[in-house]
Amino acid sequence: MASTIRVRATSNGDITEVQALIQHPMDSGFIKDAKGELIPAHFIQELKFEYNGKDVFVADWGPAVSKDPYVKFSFKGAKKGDEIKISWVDNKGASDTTTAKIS
Amino acid sequence: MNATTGPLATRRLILQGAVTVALIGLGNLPFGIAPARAAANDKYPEDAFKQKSQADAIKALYGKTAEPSDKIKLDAPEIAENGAVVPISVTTTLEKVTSISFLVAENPNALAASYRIPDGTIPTIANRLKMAKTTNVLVLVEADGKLFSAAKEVKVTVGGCGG
Amino acid sequence: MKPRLAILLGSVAAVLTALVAASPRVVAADKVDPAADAKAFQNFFFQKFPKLKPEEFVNGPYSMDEGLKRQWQEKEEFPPYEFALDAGKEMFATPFKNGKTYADCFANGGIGIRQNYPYFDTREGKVITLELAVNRCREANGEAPYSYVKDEMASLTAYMAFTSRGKPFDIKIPDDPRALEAFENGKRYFYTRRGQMNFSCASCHVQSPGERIRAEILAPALGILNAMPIYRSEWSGMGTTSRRFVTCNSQTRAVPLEPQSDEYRDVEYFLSYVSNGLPISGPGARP
Amino acid sequence: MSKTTGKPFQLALVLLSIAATPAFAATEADYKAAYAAAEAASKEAVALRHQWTTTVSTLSAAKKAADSGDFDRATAAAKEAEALAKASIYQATSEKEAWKAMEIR
Repeated sequence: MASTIRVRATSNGDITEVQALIQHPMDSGFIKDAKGELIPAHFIQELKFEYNGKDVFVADWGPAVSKDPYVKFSFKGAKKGDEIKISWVDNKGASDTTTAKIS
Repeated sequence: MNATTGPLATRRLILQGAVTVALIGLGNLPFGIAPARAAANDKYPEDAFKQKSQADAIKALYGKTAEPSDKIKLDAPEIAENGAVVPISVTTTLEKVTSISFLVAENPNALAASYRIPDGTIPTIANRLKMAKTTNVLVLVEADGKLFSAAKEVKVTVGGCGG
Repeated sequence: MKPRLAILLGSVAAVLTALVAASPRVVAADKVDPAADAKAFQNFFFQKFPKLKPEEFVNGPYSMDEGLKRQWQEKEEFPPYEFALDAGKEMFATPFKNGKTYADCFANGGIGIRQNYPYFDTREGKVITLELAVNRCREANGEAPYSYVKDEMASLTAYMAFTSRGKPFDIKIPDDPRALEAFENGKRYFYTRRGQMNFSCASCHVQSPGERIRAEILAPALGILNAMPIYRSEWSGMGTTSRRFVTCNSQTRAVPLEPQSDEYRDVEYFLSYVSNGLPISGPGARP
Repeated sequence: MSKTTGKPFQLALVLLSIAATPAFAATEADYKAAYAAAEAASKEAVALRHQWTTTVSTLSAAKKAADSGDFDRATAAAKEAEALAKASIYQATSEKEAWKAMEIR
């Protein structure tokens, strides 16, 4: 299966801008399905970006983050061609990891 | 317009009362499978996410109160095109920022997202949040051990407690 | 809930207007002239929104409101249809069980052809939409057809639309009385009031684009199909033109027709033809 | 939204008066007659491809009330459904020409 994580990391001198989009339902636990039953909450709790073995950005999320969540941030110290590692884990214990090259 | 029928009627967004909310929250939080974190202060702030009110969430997350700051620029639409996807971003000129959190006052649980900002990361974030109705979006910036805030009202005409 | 109340209030008024005797401004001697219709249609919108460039109409409600436009531009940085697009690309390249692919069913290997759909098939005497052609391709190769409204069909056509981005709609009406009739049928469907709300497609998308109907800013009919398929936040997912027609009908409290019914195909034919010359912008994102 | 204005048609008055009619003691036979009439009108609307969602939901509300033995409500709902179906038939018929009034030309 294709990765659930899409990343764009672009270098602009000393600063690297990172955008990520993750495929996840982010069910809030407040919605009912077609049968009128509540869909249980199902959401990413932690999303982590690492560079050189160190965290550069960590997101703690609740169910109020939109479906297929998006986040953008920037950090210093990396350069073109370097890799960053992205991983998430959700409230049901599912997870995914990928790496992306800075362009 | 939600006057759809049949299989398309997937957006019956019913904001339950507090009791139901609490039950669901507890019912689905998996105990014991939270991934191990390196340090104690690195833990997923489960308790803060469970709080209903903004004040309680802030207390659980930071244990202190915030003061408004004009060094925080919170960008959010006046009118959300759809409460399910509200683009919100923040940037600040405050120094030594260690974390940034977003709260939506009238969501069932106020805390929406909290970001840890290590050294070398620029305190600028964009994300997309759900909003149940018209209310204030509050951003908290923890800088040099102190807590600062900025808020903006976003009008929501199509509620976004949905997916 | 607020929407309920609005609907109840609206409903009484709607029943009344539904029953208002229609003013029969009977137009004499209707000759079907699609080219003239398209010209009048486009001029109407160009005059109504003199500040917009023709190609901006394909961005629907986002062309009508600054606040919306900014939210859209922010979303477009990493658009919500991204996953569908990737899935569609993969599906398109994956051979059927018999070893053939979608490319074998379409002109130019299926790349950059979306702007030619729907077309009128003179052998069959019917309008053929892209979705219909996709399912025929599948069935001809021993595969089960897809749902016409979302999921795989939306992903696959999202990719096909993407390969046509920027290409102007180029819908042809062949010299065949049945093609003219299909165009005319589509036009009639577009302007006919239906449902308890007594709205036609035109009530919202010709008379009131840019205005808010309850929460939503209405899109102009011109260019509305150029963006299909779309990711709608309201659906939390992708949908095809059929899905949009079905929900439009439901919103006026009319029982929707079957996806790819003759009426829906004809109205797609009409609406696409009158947007000839405007670029394909699909897949799109909408509130 | 609508640019058409004019005199409310008689059917609308009928429909509104039904909604305002106080409860009366209806029998199962009353309900059956009302339901049959509503169903016939509803089928005609479907054939014209002009069915309203509210006709469908009101018809099923009538059936549900009848199943629970409430023939007052069932009969009232059936009559309302018939009025809705007739209004949709009227809409279909009048729009055969009236649509041209909205056309851009």
